[in-house]
Amino acid sequence: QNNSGSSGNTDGKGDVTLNVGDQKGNDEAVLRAAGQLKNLPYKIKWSTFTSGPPILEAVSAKAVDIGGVGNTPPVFAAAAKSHIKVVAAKHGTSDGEAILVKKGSPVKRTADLKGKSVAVAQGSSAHYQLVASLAKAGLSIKDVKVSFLQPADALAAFSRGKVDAWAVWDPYTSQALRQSDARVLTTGRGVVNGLNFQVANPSSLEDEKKVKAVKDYLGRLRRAQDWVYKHPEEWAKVWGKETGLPYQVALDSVKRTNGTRVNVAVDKPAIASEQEIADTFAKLKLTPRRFSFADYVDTRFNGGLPPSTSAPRTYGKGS
Amino acid sequence: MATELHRQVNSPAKDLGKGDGSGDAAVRVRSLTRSFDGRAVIDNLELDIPAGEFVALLGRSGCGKSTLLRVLAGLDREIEGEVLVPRRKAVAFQAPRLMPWKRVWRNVLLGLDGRPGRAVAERALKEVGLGHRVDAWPKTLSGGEAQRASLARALVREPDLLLLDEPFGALDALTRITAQQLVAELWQRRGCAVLLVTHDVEEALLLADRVLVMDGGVIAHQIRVDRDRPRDIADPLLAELRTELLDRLGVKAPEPAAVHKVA
Amino acid sequence: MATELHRQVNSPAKDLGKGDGSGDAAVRVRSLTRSFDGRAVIDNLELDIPAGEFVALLGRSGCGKSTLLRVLAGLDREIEGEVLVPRRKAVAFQAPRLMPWKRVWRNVLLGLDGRPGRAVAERALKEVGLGHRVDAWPKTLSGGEAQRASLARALVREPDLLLLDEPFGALDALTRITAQQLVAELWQRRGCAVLLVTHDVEEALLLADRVLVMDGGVIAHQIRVDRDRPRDIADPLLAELRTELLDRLGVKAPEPAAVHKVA
Amino acid sequence: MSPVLEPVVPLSARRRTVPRWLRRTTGPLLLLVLWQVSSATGVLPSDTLASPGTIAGTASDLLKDGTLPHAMLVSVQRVLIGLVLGGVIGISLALVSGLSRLGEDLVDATVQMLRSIPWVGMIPLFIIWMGIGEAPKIALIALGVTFHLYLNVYAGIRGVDAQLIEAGNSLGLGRWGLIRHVVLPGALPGAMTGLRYSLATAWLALVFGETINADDGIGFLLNRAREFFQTDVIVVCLIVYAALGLLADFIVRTLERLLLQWRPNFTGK
Amino acid sequence: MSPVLEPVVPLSARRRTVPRWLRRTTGPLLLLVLWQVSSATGVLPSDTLASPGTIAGTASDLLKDGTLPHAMLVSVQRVLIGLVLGGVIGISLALVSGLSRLGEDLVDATVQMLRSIPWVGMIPLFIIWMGIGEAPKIALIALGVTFHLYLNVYAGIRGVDAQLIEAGNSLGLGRWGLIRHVVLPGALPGAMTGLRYSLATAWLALVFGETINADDGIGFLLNRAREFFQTDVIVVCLIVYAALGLLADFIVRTLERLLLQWRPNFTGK
Ligand SMILES: Nc1ncnc2c1ncn2[C@@H]1O[C@H](COP(=O)(O)OP(=O)(O)OP(=O)(O)O)[C@@H](O)[C@H]1O
Ligand SMILES: Nc1ncnc2c1ncn2[C@@H]1O[C@H](COP(=O)(O)OP(=O)(O)OP(=O)(O)O)[C@@H](O)[C@H]1O
Ligand SMILES: [Mg+2]
Ligand SMILES: [Mg+2]
Repeated sequence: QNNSGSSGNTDGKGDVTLNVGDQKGNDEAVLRAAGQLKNLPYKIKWSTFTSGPPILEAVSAKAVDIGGVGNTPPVFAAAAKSHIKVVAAKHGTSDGEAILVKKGSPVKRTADLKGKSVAVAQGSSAHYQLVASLAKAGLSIKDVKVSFLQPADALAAFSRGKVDAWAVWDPYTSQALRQSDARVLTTGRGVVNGLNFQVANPSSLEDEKKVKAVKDYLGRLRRAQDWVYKHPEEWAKVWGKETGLPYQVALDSVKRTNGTRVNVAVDKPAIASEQEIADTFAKLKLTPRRFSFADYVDTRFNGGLPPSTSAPRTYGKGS
Repeated sequence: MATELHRQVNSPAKDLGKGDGSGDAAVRVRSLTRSFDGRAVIDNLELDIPAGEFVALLGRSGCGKSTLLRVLAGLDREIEGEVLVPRRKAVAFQAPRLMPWKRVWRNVLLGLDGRPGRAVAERALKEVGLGHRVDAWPKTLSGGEAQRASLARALVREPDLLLLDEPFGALDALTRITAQQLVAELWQRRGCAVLLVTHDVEEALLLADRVLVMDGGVIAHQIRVDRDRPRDIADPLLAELRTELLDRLGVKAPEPAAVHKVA
Repeated sequence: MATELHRQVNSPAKDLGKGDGSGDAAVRVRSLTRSFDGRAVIDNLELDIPAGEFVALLGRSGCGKSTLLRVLAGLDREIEGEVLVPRRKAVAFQAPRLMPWKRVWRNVLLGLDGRPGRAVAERALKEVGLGHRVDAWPKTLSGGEAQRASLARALVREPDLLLLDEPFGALDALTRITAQQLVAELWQRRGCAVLLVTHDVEEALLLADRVLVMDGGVIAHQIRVDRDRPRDIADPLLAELRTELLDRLGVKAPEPAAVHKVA
Repeated sequence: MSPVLEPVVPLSARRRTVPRWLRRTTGPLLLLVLWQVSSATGVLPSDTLASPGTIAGTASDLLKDGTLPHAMLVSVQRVLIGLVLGGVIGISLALVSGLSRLGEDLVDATVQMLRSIPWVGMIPLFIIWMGIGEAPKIALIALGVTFHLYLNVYAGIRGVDAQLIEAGNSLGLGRWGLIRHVVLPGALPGAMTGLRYSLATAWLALVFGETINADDGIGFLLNRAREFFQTDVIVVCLIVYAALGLLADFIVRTLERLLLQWRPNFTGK
Repeated sequence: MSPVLEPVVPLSARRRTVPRWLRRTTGPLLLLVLWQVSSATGVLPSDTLASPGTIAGTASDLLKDGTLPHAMLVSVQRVLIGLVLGGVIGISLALVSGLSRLGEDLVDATVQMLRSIPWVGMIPLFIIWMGIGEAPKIALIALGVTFHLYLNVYAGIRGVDAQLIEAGNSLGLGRWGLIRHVVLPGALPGAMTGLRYSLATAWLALVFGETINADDGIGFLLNRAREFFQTDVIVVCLIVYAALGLLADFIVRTLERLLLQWRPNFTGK
């Protein structure tokens, strides 16, 4: 595979090179801010993508060795028999995964969504959350008018009242709440699993030197996550600069979701909750086949991490 | 090529060549100048053509004849000076300029008022000997055929001023005589003014009331041909005029030319 | 337009018109047929031109002269029959066909072997009286100027067969004489075969060794002009031939034509 | 002295007998064969690009369950409407700026500027202005078509031989007559090229148009397949696009044969 | 009987004095004024489209911190490489299929088919084939450019007057001479139109190309701004695109003036 000439940076030195797929303001930024890129005994070559699915495309094509994504893209990638292995997980609050309505909207409960139009990005974690939340309220996805819109388009439609509700995730949630007269109708708490994953290419995991690098890399990510929890303002500043998010929005998002994440093991409960997502989408005929999510997991990096059900951190009431 | 016209052709404008710019003028040009890239091709030219006069224009290649015609046709307006022409004009250009995307008969009718039928075009084309090419695409015409189609297109109009730029140049002897007759007939019937650019001195003398020689950007010389029609090129007056004109054009021609008749 | 050539021009091919397709033929055509849409414009035509012969081709407009020329130039191959021509040919088309995107002098040099310099083009253009338009774009040339540029382009080549399609049609009397002289000179110097399409019977008689009349898709008539050069159109033989040719072309011409000399 | 003669070889002696359409399918067929062969021999691993056989299977599934035909129907409708709309606007603008200096000064620079703006960036604005119904989808298509036709028709108009315009003028054609009988036919070859590309652009615009609140159409299928990593569906969609492209090309060629028969141009040899 | 005479009005009598470039900026300027006015009067709410003033502020920020100049530099480099690559391929293909019947039969149908495939749909395939470096980005640009140039150059070649080809032949030009002296210059007006659109397509392709592993370039800026709803940055990017479009148009116009000066065509009135 030819992935030379990438526009990304390279860190560290050594014979081994770890190709990492990243999104702007994610892993690279946090590692750098937390000072975790010092004394790297191997090289990291960063590649930046716009969202999770293309990172998994690249992982599957072995254009990168490893990359971080949310809880839904691995399900679709696995359904499409991509070459991926989930190697690490983080657990955070699901408060950022919200269904938003306008402040003056007559919709007060999830059940009121019946017959209303809801914007959602197809195949996103919010898509699953919408299905699950509706089910909890005794509705099916057929009871609402679903408008498939990418976040940017959805914001335009939502702020103009072209749709009644919007199912979305952080930092879009924080941004909409600050900027677009939005109100949270319901969050993903108790509905979605709040997991985030590091996903690697299986053949990279056959290379002993790479495995060593991956192990070290995951360790650094864990330490960086701990740093984020302790330095929300500092991180919000860096993150806002990287992504162009206003500082306030970034800080909201850090306190609501980003900073609450704890490093957990990729264990049975995690696999089961992912399997539930997979089955739900299969029932909706969004994926072509049923499959076992466990086949796409590599548990050897779990180390001594707590179970995936461990509670996320919080910043207390003030957030 | 010398010719004697079959039918009697009378000049409808007996008060030939008053040239004073009076009410019945068809063309009035005062101090016309047209320059290309600073070179004045037409340089302070003066010209009057009374209504109904048949004028032939001779001149060296590149002396500005076509340029003058384009100005008179109202197509070239990057000029200085005063030019007055009738509204109804018809032009046959030096190159045929048929619209390649219209069949010959549609080319003939193009721009005519009152939606004339195909029959009109067919008649006009038959007159120039193109009855069999009515439906052809212009690009399949031979050189002479295209020229005749272009002539037919000019003649079906009923102009007050007919501007013809070497309309018979690519025609053989017989076809040329027929075409000359057609122009003479239209002129006689309609009484329009005609300005005919030609390189054939005998043609000019047989057809025109007045022959102009253009040189140095102006009308350098003109002669009146005061002879009733049909004319005979062996006529001593015409022979003399012919010598005079050829002389003006830089060619010596001591003996009178022969006359030939249509077979 | 009748003319007497200034300089002595001798036919280099004394064994004129053997026409037996022997070794020194320049053109050999056997039962050539060319049809457009089922209409045979050339219909079983036979033609031989010995090397070094000057042949003039007359015929009614649309009778197929240009078509024959295009076949001889090797440009039209949708034919039946056998056609043999030399490799080195030069053509001056009926329309000038200058490349509009090349200045005149570059047009003249186009396709010449051995990267000749601008001077070559300038000399050729000066000869046809276009010394002042060497740098012009083709679309700014007058009709006659374009025709002369096209002629110059054909003449700078050193062909074994020179095909000229009405090359003097748009020229005034004096310019025409100069151009005719140029062709005659090249022919004499190079000894090439020439096929000249023209509508001017006198021109044909003054220049050619043999005059062909095309009609009905074949060479319907041919005459040999057995007269040394320079010729005089008042010469009784030529006058007689002229009458004969005009007759063939459908025009009666009882009296001999006048002769005129270059001033 | 005497020149060596060469024969002028009659064309009829070596006329081809293979019919045109058959010869034109050679290229695409070769491509297909190449694909199958490299799939079969493993030169093209199946996770790089599925083999034609696999693709055919997926395609027949999509056909049988009605997904593909329905999607095509919906998309073709959208394309047609957008095409007509964009065609009218594009040609009108081209006429305005092609025919008058003033029009050119006002319209041309503006269009040249606007056409460089990537219309995908405009999607949020379109949603704000036109909602999330059919309007923004069709607007996107119309936009792409407009610019293509504009550019080619404008160039076509400016390429019309000035001598013919003069001739038309001298024949007494009015402004409208000149447009109808001289300028438009003269610009037709350019317009045809524009039409050809417009069709392709229309389909491309559909891919973006159908990210906006669509649950139907080829573009939607393609986008969903991308989202869900269904490479085989992606390839089926791309093939549908290619087939529609060939169809459009066929239509334009037929139009050209009808409308440009007066043009005896260079046709290669 | 005697006709009514009309004057032929000399053009010099009513020659315009406003210089060309000034007249050409009228349209864009009018657009700008319209925008400012509707922003100021509230017809265009600021959350729909920020006012020119706001945009200018954002633009100057982006300029000052070096983001915009750097992004432009990177993008321009990519575009140039893609342009050259696509240009060479597109023109070569057009020559092959424009100049020979056989080439046409093999190439043209294939290209017509491929060009209908929306290249955005190809991104996953490109990543599989070319990885995530510069290659797929440039390939996307080259692809867009290739098809545009192909189509217009091909049409241009086919539009060359057969009479001139004949003349070239009769002048003893060989195949290459014919291409160089007759076919290519004759196809140049078409190529210019193709070039014009290629430039725009190149920029557009960049928007997609720079979704693949980019952290730089105008397309990346635009995509990131879209992702995070930075309407003002989006508009700045669109304006940069528009400006680059105008620049490209200016370059092509200059080229046209130089290369097509032989063409005395209709220029409107
Ligand atoms: N491509 C074509 N398709 C159909 N008919 C054609 C085509 N080219 C020429 N013709 C016809 O063939 C005949 C002969 O044409 P050609 O050009 O050879 O005439 P010509 O003798 O040169 O006439 P002229 O003296 O007018 O130039 C004409 O009737 C013409 O209309
Ligand atoms: N657009 C132009 N730009 C520059 N020069 C031009 C242009 N048009 C014509 N000329 C020049 O003006 C002069 C006169 O041209 P015009 O066509 O009027 O000649 P003409 O008398 O008709 O000649 P001919 O008998 O050869 O047709 C010529 O020298 C020509 O080259
Ligand atoms: Mg002229
Ligand atoms: Mg001819």
